[in-house]
Formats: sequence, structure tokens, C-alpha cells
Amino acid sequence: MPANNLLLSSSPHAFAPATTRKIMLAVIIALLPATGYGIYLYGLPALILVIATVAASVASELLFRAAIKAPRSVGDLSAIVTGLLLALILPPSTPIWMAVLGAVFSIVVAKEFFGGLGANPFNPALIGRAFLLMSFPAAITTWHKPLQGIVDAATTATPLNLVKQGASLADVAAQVGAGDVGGLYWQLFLGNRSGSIGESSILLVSIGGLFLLGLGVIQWIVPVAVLGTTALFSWALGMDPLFSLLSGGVVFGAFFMATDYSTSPLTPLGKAIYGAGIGLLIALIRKLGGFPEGVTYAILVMNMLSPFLDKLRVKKYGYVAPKKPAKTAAPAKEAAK
Amino acid sequence: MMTILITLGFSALLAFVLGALLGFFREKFKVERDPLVDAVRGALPGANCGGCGYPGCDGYAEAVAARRAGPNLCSAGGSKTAEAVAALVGVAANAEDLVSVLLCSGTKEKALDKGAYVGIPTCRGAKLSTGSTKACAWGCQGFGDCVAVCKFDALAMGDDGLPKVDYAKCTGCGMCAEECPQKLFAIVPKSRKGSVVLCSNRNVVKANVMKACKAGCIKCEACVKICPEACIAMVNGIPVTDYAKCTSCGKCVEKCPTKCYALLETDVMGKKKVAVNA
Amino acid sequence: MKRLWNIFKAGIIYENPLLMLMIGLCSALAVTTNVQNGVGMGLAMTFVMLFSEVIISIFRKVIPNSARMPIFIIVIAAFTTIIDLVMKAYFPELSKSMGVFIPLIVVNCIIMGRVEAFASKEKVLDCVADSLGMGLGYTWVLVGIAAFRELLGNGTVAGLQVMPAGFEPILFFILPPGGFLVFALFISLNIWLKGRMQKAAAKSAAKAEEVAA
Amino acid sequence: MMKDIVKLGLILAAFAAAACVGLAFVNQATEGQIAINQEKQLNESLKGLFPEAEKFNDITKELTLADPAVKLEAAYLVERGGAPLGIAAKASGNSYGGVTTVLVGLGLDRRIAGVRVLDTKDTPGLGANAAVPTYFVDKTSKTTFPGQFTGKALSDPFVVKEDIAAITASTITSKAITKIIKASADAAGARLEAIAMAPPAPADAAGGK
Amino acid sequence: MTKIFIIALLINNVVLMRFLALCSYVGMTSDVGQSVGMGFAVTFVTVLATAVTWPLQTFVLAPLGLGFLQILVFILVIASLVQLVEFYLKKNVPGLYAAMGIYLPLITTNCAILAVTFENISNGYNFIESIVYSVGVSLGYLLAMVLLAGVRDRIKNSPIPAFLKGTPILFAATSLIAIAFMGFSGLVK
Amino acid sequence: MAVKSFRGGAHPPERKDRTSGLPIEYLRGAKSVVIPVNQHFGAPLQPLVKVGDQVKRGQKIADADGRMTVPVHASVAGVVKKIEPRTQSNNVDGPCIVVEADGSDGVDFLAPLDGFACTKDEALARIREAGIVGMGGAGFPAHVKLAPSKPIALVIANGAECEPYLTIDERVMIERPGDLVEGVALTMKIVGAPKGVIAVEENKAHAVAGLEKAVAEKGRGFDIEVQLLKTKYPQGGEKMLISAVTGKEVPSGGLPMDVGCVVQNIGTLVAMVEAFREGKPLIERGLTISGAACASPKNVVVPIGTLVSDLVAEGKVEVTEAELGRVIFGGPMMGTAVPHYAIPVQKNTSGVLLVSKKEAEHYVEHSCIRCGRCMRACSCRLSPALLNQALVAGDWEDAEKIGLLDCVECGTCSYVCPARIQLVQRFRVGKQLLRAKKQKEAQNACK
Ligand SMILES: Cc1cc2nc3c(=O)[nH]c(=O)nc-3n(C[C@H](O)[C@H](O)[C@H](O)COP(=O)(O)O)c2cc1C
Ligand SMILES: Cc1cc2nc3c(=O)[nH]c(=O)nc-3n(C[C@H](O)[C@H](O)[C@H](O)COP(=O)(O)O)c2cc1C
Ligand SMILES: Cc1cc2nc3c(=O)[nH]c(=O)nc-3n(C[C@H](O)[C@H](O)[C@H](O)COP(=O)(O)O)c2cc1C
Ligand SMILES: Cc1cc2nc3c(=O)[nH]c(=O)nc-3n(C[C@H](O)[C@H](O)[C@H](O)CO)c2cc1C
Ligand code: SF4
Ligand code: SF4
Ligand code: SF4
Ligand code: SF4
Ligand code: FES
Repeated sequence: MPANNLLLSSSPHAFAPATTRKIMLAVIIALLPATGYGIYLYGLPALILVIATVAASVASELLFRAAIKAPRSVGDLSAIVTGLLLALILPPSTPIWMAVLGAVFSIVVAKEFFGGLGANPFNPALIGRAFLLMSFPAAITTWHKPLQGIVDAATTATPLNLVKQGASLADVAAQVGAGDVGGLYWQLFLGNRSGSIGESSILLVSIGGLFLLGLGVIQWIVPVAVLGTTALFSWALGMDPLFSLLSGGVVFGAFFMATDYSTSPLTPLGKAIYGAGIGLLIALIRKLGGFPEGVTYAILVMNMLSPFLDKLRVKKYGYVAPKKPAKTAAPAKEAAK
Repeated sequence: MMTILITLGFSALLAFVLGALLGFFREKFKVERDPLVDAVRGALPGANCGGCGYPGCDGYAEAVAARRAGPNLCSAGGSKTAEAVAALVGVAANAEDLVSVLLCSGTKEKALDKGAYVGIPTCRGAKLSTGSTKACAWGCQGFGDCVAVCKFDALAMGDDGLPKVDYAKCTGCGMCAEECPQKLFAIVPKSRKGSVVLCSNRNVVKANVMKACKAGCIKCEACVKICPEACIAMVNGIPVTDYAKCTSCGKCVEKCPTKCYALLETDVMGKKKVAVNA
Repeated sequence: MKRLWNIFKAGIIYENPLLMLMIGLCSALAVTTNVQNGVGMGLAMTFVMLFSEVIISIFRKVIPNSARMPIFIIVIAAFTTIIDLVMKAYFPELSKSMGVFIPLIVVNCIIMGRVEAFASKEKVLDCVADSLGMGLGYTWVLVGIAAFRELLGNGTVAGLQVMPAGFEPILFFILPPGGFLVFALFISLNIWLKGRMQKAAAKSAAKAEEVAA
Repeated sequence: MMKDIVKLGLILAAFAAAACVGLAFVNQATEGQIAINQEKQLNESLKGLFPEAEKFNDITKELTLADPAVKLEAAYLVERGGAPLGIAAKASGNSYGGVTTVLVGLGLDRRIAGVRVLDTKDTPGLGANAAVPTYFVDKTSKTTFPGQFTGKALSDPFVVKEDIAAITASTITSKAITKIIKASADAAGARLEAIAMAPPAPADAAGGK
Repeated sequence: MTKIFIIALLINNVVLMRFLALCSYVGMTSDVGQSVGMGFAVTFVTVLATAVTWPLQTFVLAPLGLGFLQILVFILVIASLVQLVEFYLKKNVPGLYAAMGIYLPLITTNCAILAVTFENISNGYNFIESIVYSVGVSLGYLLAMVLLAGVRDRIKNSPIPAFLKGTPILFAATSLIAIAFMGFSGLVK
Repeated sequence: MAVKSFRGGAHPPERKDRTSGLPIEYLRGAKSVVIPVNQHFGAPLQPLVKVGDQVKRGQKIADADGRMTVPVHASVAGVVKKIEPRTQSNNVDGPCIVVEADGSDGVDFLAPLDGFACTKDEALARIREAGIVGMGGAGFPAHVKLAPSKPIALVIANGAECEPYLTIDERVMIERPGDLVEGVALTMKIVGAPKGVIAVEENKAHAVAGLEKAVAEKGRGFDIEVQLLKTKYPQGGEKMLISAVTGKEVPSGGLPMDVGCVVQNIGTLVAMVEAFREGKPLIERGLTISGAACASPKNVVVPIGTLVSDLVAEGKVEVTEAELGRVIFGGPMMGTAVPHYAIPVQKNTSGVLLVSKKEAEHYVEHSCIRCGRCMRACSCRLSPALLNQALVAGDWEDAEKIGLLDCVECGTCSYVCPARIQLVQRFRVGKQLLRAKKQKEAQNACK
């Protein structure tokens, strides 16, 4: 009879194959097309930037956790996801040291300070970006034309910048050499335009997003709500809805950043409101705000509401509305009279 | 000069009106309340900074008076205030000081594991899903649920897998006794002297105990037989000392083959055995 | 003398109003974008605290308990007004850059707290020591935070260029979010230090006991 | 009870009166200095715009701004020896972080005599650089942001990033300040027309820029 | 008017951008209900204080040339107001007192309220604008309180590094909330 | 036929193919049995025999007064050797009666009884006397369940068998459809239900034809229907089954009878039929013995009290000792891991799994990544992640509000959690503590 070496566990004694690590790996894979395309567009500097942020993220998580004597956690790959995402939402010309600083801020301040994976109330990569934007506004709002190298190429305005400065879509189309507005849409969809490293090709970003949807890593509610409401409110505020979706980081944000587990609500209704709030804020900031693009802040603001949206839970099985004590109390009072 | 006169008139008037209004309202809307609240309130600085986590000094004073809060939460007042408040609410001296005694000696080495437990690291969780992680169904699970509930920092998990009571700090509040799913703590008067069996295994089959734990009581009844005062009796499978008779002669302790008999005053509460868990 | 020294010392570290007692935070963050402001604010606070404590200590026996609070407020407000007027007259630039925070000294929790907890009970000399200790404790933290923020956020300390010319200021640190973060780090540093000190003290005490045994 | 109330009131009154009278004295002692400070400040700013000026006549009521988003705070007719030199206008408007106040001087030649950014709530290091004397939009000539306006003619376009150099990454601030300057200079120009101050002959304006 | 409101509420949020009222912000946000209670209590008192101090300044202090008494008079008036309201509620509306009255004493030393009354004057607002401003500021305070309470709720079981436990993490969280609030900047030009 | 289901759930690998094709083996020749005195949900029993007594097969050997009790019977004829605490399949040491077979085949059954002809009280008394408890897991006394205080509209035969590995119910449905249908009819007669449903998961669709044929032949005209359900865990959970079949939900804190339903396990129904037809008490049961460390997986019927170690010793079950990593009584989702297999089969043991080291994954809890999988999978639509958080924080109010007491402990949440958080275990502990706390409060309130 075997003694003392059998596993004594509480039920269940079986587990689904998904693990934290596999999930993060899936996100990394989903990001590869957009990453590859970004490197194709902006060349070696973009590659170096990606490597630098990923390395900085992983290193800072390792070192920080070692310093506070917490269990090592880089094995879950989430630091790589954060680092990669941060690189992808930065302008290709971001100086390496800035990007590294941003990655350290993301991981240390936005994630590890709050207890690490899953405990952070704000999206680390976006906090990193906001931190950089705030600290070095000039550098983080300098954009380059794609496919020309960025070492000595001329800076340019992104389509959103042009619109913010009052250009019409036809002007934008002319400026980016797309001919007519239809051509502009097509060009934006394919990704021949200036912007952050990873956001350019809506096509490739969507493929990554659909891959995650197909694997069940993300749920459809948030991306659909974000994209739908961005289009809706853009239209309501007098902007072109299709252009609004295709320009800037909306699609990227909707698939990869608004869906971040730790910072988005858990329940379906919560997710819907969260996504809708992001869409509304994107449209508002683009139309009225101080920035041409508002995805970062829209998501960060809604991150703050997640704890409240988490309270919008589905009715549990067999839910019975609690009896109102008032009803029983009222007759008693009357009787007392 | 004119300004100064105006100032004088204005300020005197304003202050008088305000003062009178305040006095008037205070009288008019007087609400009776616990004098202790007022006393505590008086001892607090009145900065109303909210640093204590209560809504202002009044809120905190009420909480202290109702024993819902400790006396040392006012950071603005510092240590002096804490002392004053503590003095005000000072609980009447206990009739008898109590302490907690762990009735198990099944350290990691001595008490055999039943299997390789995996699951949440709490004693209650382990007991619920395994009956007991130890081959002894009564033994300490060693996850320190008791340590976690102790409000006085009087319990610490020893390296040997058993919780250690710091008798300088233990107040005998009984939280550990209540929390322990194995019910391994006895709350006894601090002044109690005499022998005690540090084991709770009630399996009456000697072989079973021996298989499970090297420190357990094997029901040999050597203690019962040797006691010159005849103060030990087997109750429900475990020897029990009658403290009215026990003279702390230590014969039972000497005789116990597994050394699970001990003297409260020296072996348990004395400095000797309190392993300071550095 | 030893006692006064101890009272004075308490405010600087062990009962530092900002780091330990965590009161009077508002001005500490708002004005610490540069060192000059930090010094100015610290001294202004110290001034008001010193005179308020002294006056209230002097009159502590005649102030009726029921009118305690309004009287404290009057005294503090008076000294706040004085420092406000004086700064406006003689340091117009500083006064302007600290804006509404000088008048707000009147509701600064530190002063009210010390007046109630200390001045209304203790002797005049003790009050002088206490207010100077507290004021200095407040000032050094302010200056520390300000220097850190100014250095990283602007490359200067007290207006003097410190960082090399190539340094790109990290604006985050002089913006509000940076203020909050730097303050958080300051407090945690202090908590950590305190923990270390306590541990060291405990260790030496244990050693002493061992030796005695 | 009544007695208590009166007593409380009286004690308070005593303290308040003492404090206030004390304050009144301090106030008297500092009042002068504060007024001098304020005047000195204004004078210094105005003098900065019109170094030869001797006298400033308040004509705030006589100026009207066309742009409703800009608010006129004060306006002065600047004179030297009885002869007008131009108009100085203090105006404010919203910028990135809140209200920004600017002092603009317009010479008889309908050119800007100078600009001072008196108060800004914009981001330090960014928009607030408008008021920093060591921040240069043109590093080679050491021209500050407000400095570049000196000598601009009312007829110039006043468009940021065209004839006006922007503060790095602070287009909003740059545009806002430009708007305030343009609006108040236009109003001053109109006033000069109204009081029939003909621009001097072009030859006299050679000193402009 | 909307501008004054939005700026006070979001862009120049009292707590997050202007560092006011921090003591109660830290002390009173351990749960959402508490922060809402405090927030509304502050709103009530701020509006009341504005309604009293603005006329006092405009019709009494300024004409009499007693501007220098502003600090003293305002704080006295506010403190007394709070006291009166507290006495009144305690006796006459105990329900409301239970919900809100307990927060009142804290308010006397809440620097945001005093700051609002000063700024109403120094910004040159008229009476209506002053009221709007005071509502905006205090709702901004409420908003910041509630958001921090939400974050606190979210992180209450997190394995936060020991050296940050307690107040430091609250300020770190506030820092991030303030970063998110930067998104509102420039919203009103 | 429309396939029905409930909201939520998961689909773990079934692993039923190892035994689903194997006919039931009847292993009745146990040399000795260890019969736990307390095998049901209810008040404890007193042994009616002493050491040394001779007992017959089917003889009542323990009983007690009280509604929530059912007697226990000897499952072999022989001599009582010991009455002592032994480890039971719930990991608790409890009193057991050890009977050693003496080769005699003395039988002491009850008299046969026609359940369709007798009164309701007679029928319920018979069910109790035969020692029948729910064999689907909880071991709830059947005579109590069949005397509901509310009108019953529907009897559901629980043929879901949603636990991986287990195939014994499937085999019964295939091999003894007639007895099963008769059991449903009998239950309908007793509770006065107009309708019966035999609910079968899709992966056992091959049993449907036989069941439908049996309904036509043995249904005695009762309105019995066979219903296919989606293959999904925990389809067999009573509450899930009811909402799948009827669309109604058992109200929180309520019982199936609150929505007019009675749910019976397949084994229970067949045992009932035997108790009436042959007067045979519940002295043996069918179970699946499987797992990767079991070289001879099979469906068996054994006397209650048979030690699994005896089956191994007798060569009836082959264990690859070197590979053995975990022994589970019950299914992998709800069963109990035990420290060895010298443990008796009880009335509610539906399977014994000898799991290999490879299958017995050793996991560590990571931190919750808030992926929401547990919420989507929870069969009761609770929020396990938030519940877990509340429990860790000791926020009882919140835990109760989220629905701690509604959790059926199905384990789906723990199964799907990528961070391997021990959700259910924490909920079990939490429920225990919450109940204790409420009891204490109630006591204090009384004072
Ligand atoms: C997820 C995501 C979020 C972003 N958030 C912002 C933002 O908040 N502010 C900003 O200026 N740029 C942001 N960017 C970068 C913008 O996409 C950048 O302004 C963009 O290149 C302008 O869009 P356009 O190329 O379509 O004109 C973000 C990018 C991504 C991928
Ligand atoms: C934290 C922060 C503060 C800013 N402050 C200002 C400011 O004070 N004034 C300003 O014009 N732009 C400011 N900006 C930048 C604007 O939001 C925006 O990027 C800029 O006006 C666009 O101008 P550009 O075309 O020069 O890049 C700030 C940006 C950030 C992130
Ligand atoms: C999560 C869960 C899964 C269950 N799965 C089954 C099952 O597959 N088959 C079954 O007969 N009973 C299952 N049960 C037990 C049933 O809920 C129910 O108790 C049983 O069908 C009632 O019949 P009985 O009293 O005859 O055992 C399950 C219970 C739970 C909580
Ligand atoms: C679907 C998905 C989206 C993610 N998005 C982000 C993200 O936007 N930013 C980020 O820092 N990490 C992201 N991560 C990685 C990880 O969740 C993140 O580091 C946590 O926020 C840290 O707790 C994502 C992970 C997944 C699975
Ligand atoms: S004494 Fe009890 S609570 Fe403490 S560790 Fe042992 S089993 Fe756990
Ligand atoms: S036998 Fe006794 S000493 Fe050993 S583990 Fe059990 S209770 Fe503890
Ligand atoms: S164990 Fe409880 S919480 Fe988890 S899925 Fe099942 S019912 Fe839901
Ligand atoms: S499945 Fe696990 S990791 Fe995901 S939300 Fe639930 S508890 Fe957290
Ligand atoms: S609330 Fe502002 S100093 Fe305390």
C-alpha cells in the first residue's frame, strides 16, 4: 500500500489546459504581425525600440521582485506583453533611453507597486505611454513618414494631427498621397501611414485581435463596444466615423489594451459600459481635447471606473429579490398606532 | 486711526454675534451622550484631520468609547494622546490573567504526513479537504491559522511547524482557540501550575498512534500509574491532570516514553521552551 | 534643556508632521515644484506655528474650554494674515508663486493639531521647542521633495542649473502626478528607515538582555 | 443660560478685537509697501514696453475688444511730456491650463511695442515657458516667445507656425497668447484711430525692427 | 459658466491637480460610501460658505476697507457655520446627521473650502459664478474621493510590497489617477 | 430532439472511452467488508450488532430513530469481527463494522412489495427500511426526498453522468433500461407526478433508443420522455439539470420541489426497484474503476464495504503502483482525494479513480489575472474571482452578497482558472465559517 506520497488535494482534481503563461504567449503571437509590419515600416530603430522596452520590462520586473523578495514572476510572460505593447504605441523615433524609462515606470510603478500581475488598477503600458507623453511631450508627438528610415527623414503630421489642425479628409488624402477619400480609407486600412509603431495596419492588428477572439483569450464585448461607440460618437460630433476608426490607435487599443484583464471589468454589462465609455471619451478628446488622439487617456480614465463596473454582476442562479422589510414594517407601525 | 476703529467695532461685533450664536445653539440643541465619549474627545487634539480613519475626533472618540477602536490611532496627538486615551478607557483589571497552551507536539519531523497536500495553505482548508494532513487526525496542521488571528502578535509559526506562544504577549483572548480547526489550544489561567499532556490524539489503539506520530500519547498510562497524588486519569483517550491535587512533582513528565507530558510553569510557559523565532 | 532638545527632535523625525503624522499634506505637495517655494512655505509655517503656540500657551489658563476652538482659529488666522501681508509686501514674487497656499496655512492641520495637542497644555518654552521642531521637520521634508522634483523635472536646484546641458528634464516630476509619486516614495523611504531603526533598537536591546542574563 | 452665552460672546469678542486691531496695525505698516509693489510692478512692466514713458492714463473704459473670448483687464494711454506714445493693454484669455494674462503695448506706428506674459497657468516646462525669460523660440537670436512680437505690424497675419514661432509642443499656448495679443492690439489700434492719432510718417518708424 | 464648472471639476481638480484637501482625501476614502458621504457634506458646506462669504466680502469687508481681515473672518464664519449646521442637524434631523453630520467636524479644517471662498474673490467671480465654481470644486473633490475609494477597494487584498503598504500606495495610486486626469487637460480652451 | 442545457459550465476531456464499452462485472464474492455506520446525509446511527455476532446478507446492522436516517445492512453473510474507526472515503475516521464472510449464504431480505399497488406510506417505509440514499453523490435519504411538502410536476432521472471517467450510469441505462424506466414510473407514482423525464447527455445518445423502447414496453402507461442534454460539466448538478430540462431555476436557498421537481440518480432508481421487487436492501452498488494508473479499468457492482485494496489484492483490479499519483473516490471534479485505497466503497461511491502521476498535476496558486473565465464558467453565475477576493479579505458581507451560500461546489471555476486558484476549496472553507458565524449570531440574537 503506498503511503504518504499520494497527492491530497481538494476537488476538482483536473484542470483546463489554459494557463497564465499560455494566455500571455497567445497575446504575444497575436502582436507579431503588427510588430513585424512596424519594423518593416520604420526599420532597425523600431526593432531596437521593441527589444529595448521588452528587455527593460523584464529586467525591471526581475530586479524589483528580487529587491522586495517577492517570488519571481517573469515566467508568466506578462512583462513581455507590457513591454511589447509599450513599444508598439510609441512613435518610432522615441529615443531608446526614454522608452526604457517608460518601460521601467510601467512595470515598477503601474504594476509592481500594486502587487504585480492582475493587481494593477491601471493599464501599465498606457501609464508608461502617458508618463512619457507628459514628461517629453515634444519627443512623443514627433512622427515620421513610413518606409523612409527615421534617422534623418523628415518629421510629419499624422492624419489625426492634420484633422486636428482643421484639415478636411480630402486635404489629408492629398497630403498623404492617397488621391481621394476612398483611397485614404484603403491606405489607412492597409497601414501605409505615419503613427506609432504597431498601430498602422488596421488589417494586421485586426488579424491579431481576431486570433485572440478565436482562441477565447479576449471576449468580443469590449472591442465591439469601443469600436461601435467611437464610430457613433465621432459621427455625432461631426467627424467621419470610418476615418475615426481607421486612424490613430483605436483598433489597436480596442483589441489589445481595452481588453487587458486586470484593468477592465469582469462582467458582461460592466464590459459593455466600459467599452462604450472608452469610445465616447476617444471621440470627445479627439474633438475637444488638447490632444489629437485620446485612446490612452480614454482607456486610463475608464480603468478608474472598473472597480465600480465590477459591481454590475449577472443575476446569480435562482436569484430571488430580497423581500423589502418596509412592507412588513409598515403594517406593524399602523398596528402600533 | 479710522480703520482701526472700524476694525475694532466690526470684529468685536462679529465675534460677539458668532460666540453668542454658538453658545445659544449649543444649549438649544444639546444632546445627551456618554460622558466617556466627551472624556476621550477631550483627550484628543481636536485637529479633526481624519487621519485615524474616523470622521473627525468626535467619530473616533465614539469608536474608542464603544471599544470599536484602539487608543493609539490618533497620529496627530502622538504617543501622549494614546496614553491618555488608553488610561481613560482602561479596562478594569482582569480577575485572572489567562494564556493559551498548544496541546500538540507533532512537529514536522515527529508527526507523519498522511499524503502530499496541495491546496490553500490554511489549517481549515487542509482539514476540510483531507480530514487532516497528518496521519494523526487530531494533530496540528501547521499552516498557522491561529497565528493569523492573533491580534497581540503573541503567536508565531516555529520552524518546526508548530505555532509558538509568546507568554509575554499572550493575553488569553482565546482567538486562536476559536480559530484552530483542530481545537488544539487550551485557555488556562496564567498562574496555573502542574502537568499537562501536550497531545490531543484520542485514537485508543497504541499502534495507530505510534504509526502516526513519534511525539504522541500512546496510551501506555505510565503517567497515570506513576503519579503519587493519583491526580491523572484517562478521559476520552487522553490523560487529564487534576490541578487541585497536582504538586508539580514532575514524575509523570519523567516517565512519559514519548515526552509528551510537560510541566506548565517551566516547560510550557517558562523561558526554557519558548523558542524565540528569530 | 535635554527635554527641550527632545521635544525639538521629535518633530524632525519621529513625529515628523508630514512623513509620520501625515497631516498638513496639501501645501507640501502644491508648493514643492521648486526649492525657493519649499523654503518660503516652510518658514511661513514655522512662523505661524511658533507665534500661535506661544500665544496660546501663554493664555492657556484663561481660555475657557467651550470657546477653545474659535479662539485658536482667531489666533492662527491672525498670524497667517500677518505672514501673508508681510510676504506680499517684502517678497512679492514668492508670495505670488505660492498663491492661495499662504492664506491656507490657517487651516493647515499641523498647526491646529499642535495647538490643540501641545500648546494648550504645555509651557511656553516647550512650545517654542515644539513649534520649531515641527516647523523644521516640515521644512526639511518640503525642501527635500522640492529639490528632488526640481532636479528631475527641471534640471535645476533652487533655480541653479545642476544637470548637464544634455539632460532632458522629465516634466512628470514637476507636474501634479509626479508630486504625488515623489511624496509616496518619500513616505515609504521614511517608513523603511523607521523599520530599520526599530529593528536595530530591538536588536541592541536583545543583546543587552542577553549580556545581562 | 443667557449669561453663559453672553460671556462666551464677550470672550470671543475680546480675542477677535485684539487680533483684528493688531492686524490693522500690521496692515497699515504693510499696506503702503504692497501698493508700491503693485504699482512698481505695473510700472515696470509698462516701462518695459515704453521705456520713455512718463505717465499712464487709465483708459480701460474706452477700449472694446472684438473677440469675446479675450477679456480686457486694463488699458493705459502712455504719454511722455503730454504727448502720447501708444496704448498699453492688459488682457486675458483661456489657454491650455486656464487663464493667461498678457500685457501688450502698441505704438503710434501701429506696431507692437512689446509683450509681457504676466500670468499663466499652463504647464511648467511647456506652455508656461511663454513667461520664462530664458526660454527662447529662436536660440540663435535669443528671442523669447513674447519677444518675437515686438515690431510686428497690425497688418501682419499673426498665425502660429507661420509668422509666429510656436513654443515647442505647446501649440495651444502659442495660439492662445497670439490670440490675446492680436485682439488687444487691434482694439488699441482702433482706439488710436478714434482719438485721431495718425501713424507717424514711415520714416519715423524705422527704429521698429 | 460651463467652462468654470468643467475646469473646476476635471481639469483643475482640487485634489488631483491642485493638492487641496489631501488630509481628508487620505483619511476618508477607505470605503466608497464614506467617501460619498464626505463628498456631499463638503459640497453642502462649500456652497453654504460661498453664499455667506461672497456677500460678506463684497458688501462689508471691501466697502469698509477691511480686506486684510479676509482670512480671519472667512475661517471664523465657516467654522461657526459648520458648528451651527452640526448642532442643528444633530438635534433636528438626526437621520441626516447620522449620514452626514459625522463628517462635518472634519470640514472645518478642509482647506479646499477656504480656498474656494478666497478664489471666488480673487478670480473676480460674481455671485452666480462663485456658486457654480464652488459646486464644481466640491464635486471634483467628491469625484476624486470616490475614484480613490474605488482603487482602494480594488487593491485591498493585493500583495502590495511592504514598503508601500498604507499611505504610500494611496499616493502612488493618486499619482496614476492624476495621470489619467491629464487626459482632460485642454478640454476647455 | 432538441438538445437542452444550462448557462455556464465547462467541458473537461471525458476520458469515458476506457470503460464505456465494458459491461458491468458483478464482483460479489468479497471475503470481508468494512461497512461504515454512517453513510448518509443525516443523523448518526447506532450499530445493532456486537463483535462476534453472526450476520446474514441484507440483515440490518445499524439504525437510529428520526426522519433523516436510513439503516445500514450487512452486504455479506458472516461474522462481525470489529467495530472501530476506519478511514472513510470522505477522509474522516468514522465507526465501521467489519464483517468477515464465512461462506454461508444466509440471506435476510425484506418481503417483496408492489410499489404500484401499496399506499404511499408503505412505499416510503419500504424505501427507508431498504436503506436507500441518493447514489448520485450527496447520499440524501431517498424516503425524505420522495415525501416533498409541495406538489411535484416532474420526476427527472439524472442520466447526465457529467463527471469525466465515470460510466456506470451509462452502463445501467444500456444494460437495464427496463428497471430504470420502472424506477421512474415508481417514483412518479409515489410523488404523484404526471410527468417523468430521463435526461441523458449527448455523449450517451446511444442509450436513448433502448430507453425509449423500454418506456414503451415497461412504462406502464406513465408519461415518460427521454431528453438529450448537451455534454457539459456540471450538467448532472441537480439545479443545472432542472434549469436545462424545465427552464426554471430553483430559487436561492430553495429545493427542487420549490419548482415542482424531483431528481433521482440512475443507480438510486434501480436500487428502489430492487427494494420493492426483491425486497433487497441497498447492499451493493455499481461503480466505475478507472484512471491511468489502473491497468484494468472496469464497471463493477460490488458489495457495500468492499475495500478497494481487497479488489487489488484479489487481482480484480490492477494498479500500476509506480505510476500511482492520486486516488480519488468519486469523479475528478467533485470526488475526494484519499491517502490510500484501503477504503471501503460506500452507498454514494460512484467511482474510484487511480490517477497516474502524470495526470495528477502538481500546481501552485498564482495570482488572479482577472481573466473572467471562472465567472463565465460558473454554473450558478456567481463571480468566483470576486468571491475569492472577498474571502481572502475576510469580507463576509460581500461574500454572502456575491452568493457564497449559493455555490454548489461543482468546481468548474477552479477547473478553468489559468492561475490555478483554489477557488472551490476556499469557498468550502468560507461556507463552513460563514455558517458558523451565522449560527453564532443567531444564538446571540436569541440571548
Ligand atoms: C492604443 C494606443 C493609444 C494611443 N493613445 C494616444 C493618446 O492618448 N494620445 C496621443 O497623442 N497618441 C496616442 N496614440 C498614438 C496615436 O495613435 C498617435 O497620435 C497617432 O499616430 C495619430 O494617429 P494617426 O496616425 O491616425 O493620425 C496611441 C496609440 C495607440 C496604439
Ligand atoms: C502633461 C502635458 C502638458 C501639456 N501642457 C501643454 C501646455 O501647457 N501648453 C500647450 O500648448 N501644450 C501642452 N501640452 C501638449 C498638448 O497637449 C499638445 O500635444 C500640443 O499642444 C500639440 O502641439 P504640437 O503641435 O506643438 O505638438 C501638454 C501635453 C502634456 C502631455
Ligand atoms: C456539480 C454536480 C454534479 C453532479 N453530477 C451528477 C451526475 O452527473 N449524475 C448524477 O446522478 N448526479 C449528479 N449530481 C448529484 C445531483 O445533483 C443530484 O444530487 C442527484 O442527481 C440526485 O439524485 P440522488 O438523490 O438519487 O443521488 C451532481 C451534483 C453536483 C453538485
Ligand atoms: C488580452 C490581454 C491584453 C493585455 N493588454 C495589456 C495592456 O494593454 N497593457 C499591459 O501592460 N499589459 C497587457 N497585458 C498583459 C498583462 O495582462 C498586464 O501586464 C497586466 O495588466 C499586469 O497585471 C494584456 C494581457 C492580455 C491577456
Ligand atoms: S494550532 Fe491549529 S490553527 Fe494553529 S497551526 Fe496548528 S492546526 Fe493550525
Ligand atoms: S499524536 Fe499528539 S502530538 Fe502527535 S500530532 Fe497527534 S496530537 Fe499532535
Ligand atoms: S464551484 Fe461554486 S463558484 Fe465555482 S463554478 Fe461551481 S458553483 Fe460556481
Ligand atoms: S479564472 Fe482564475 S485567474 Fe481568471 S478571473 Fe477567475 S480566479 Fe482569476
Ligand atoms: S486638508 Fe489640506 S492641509 Fe490637511
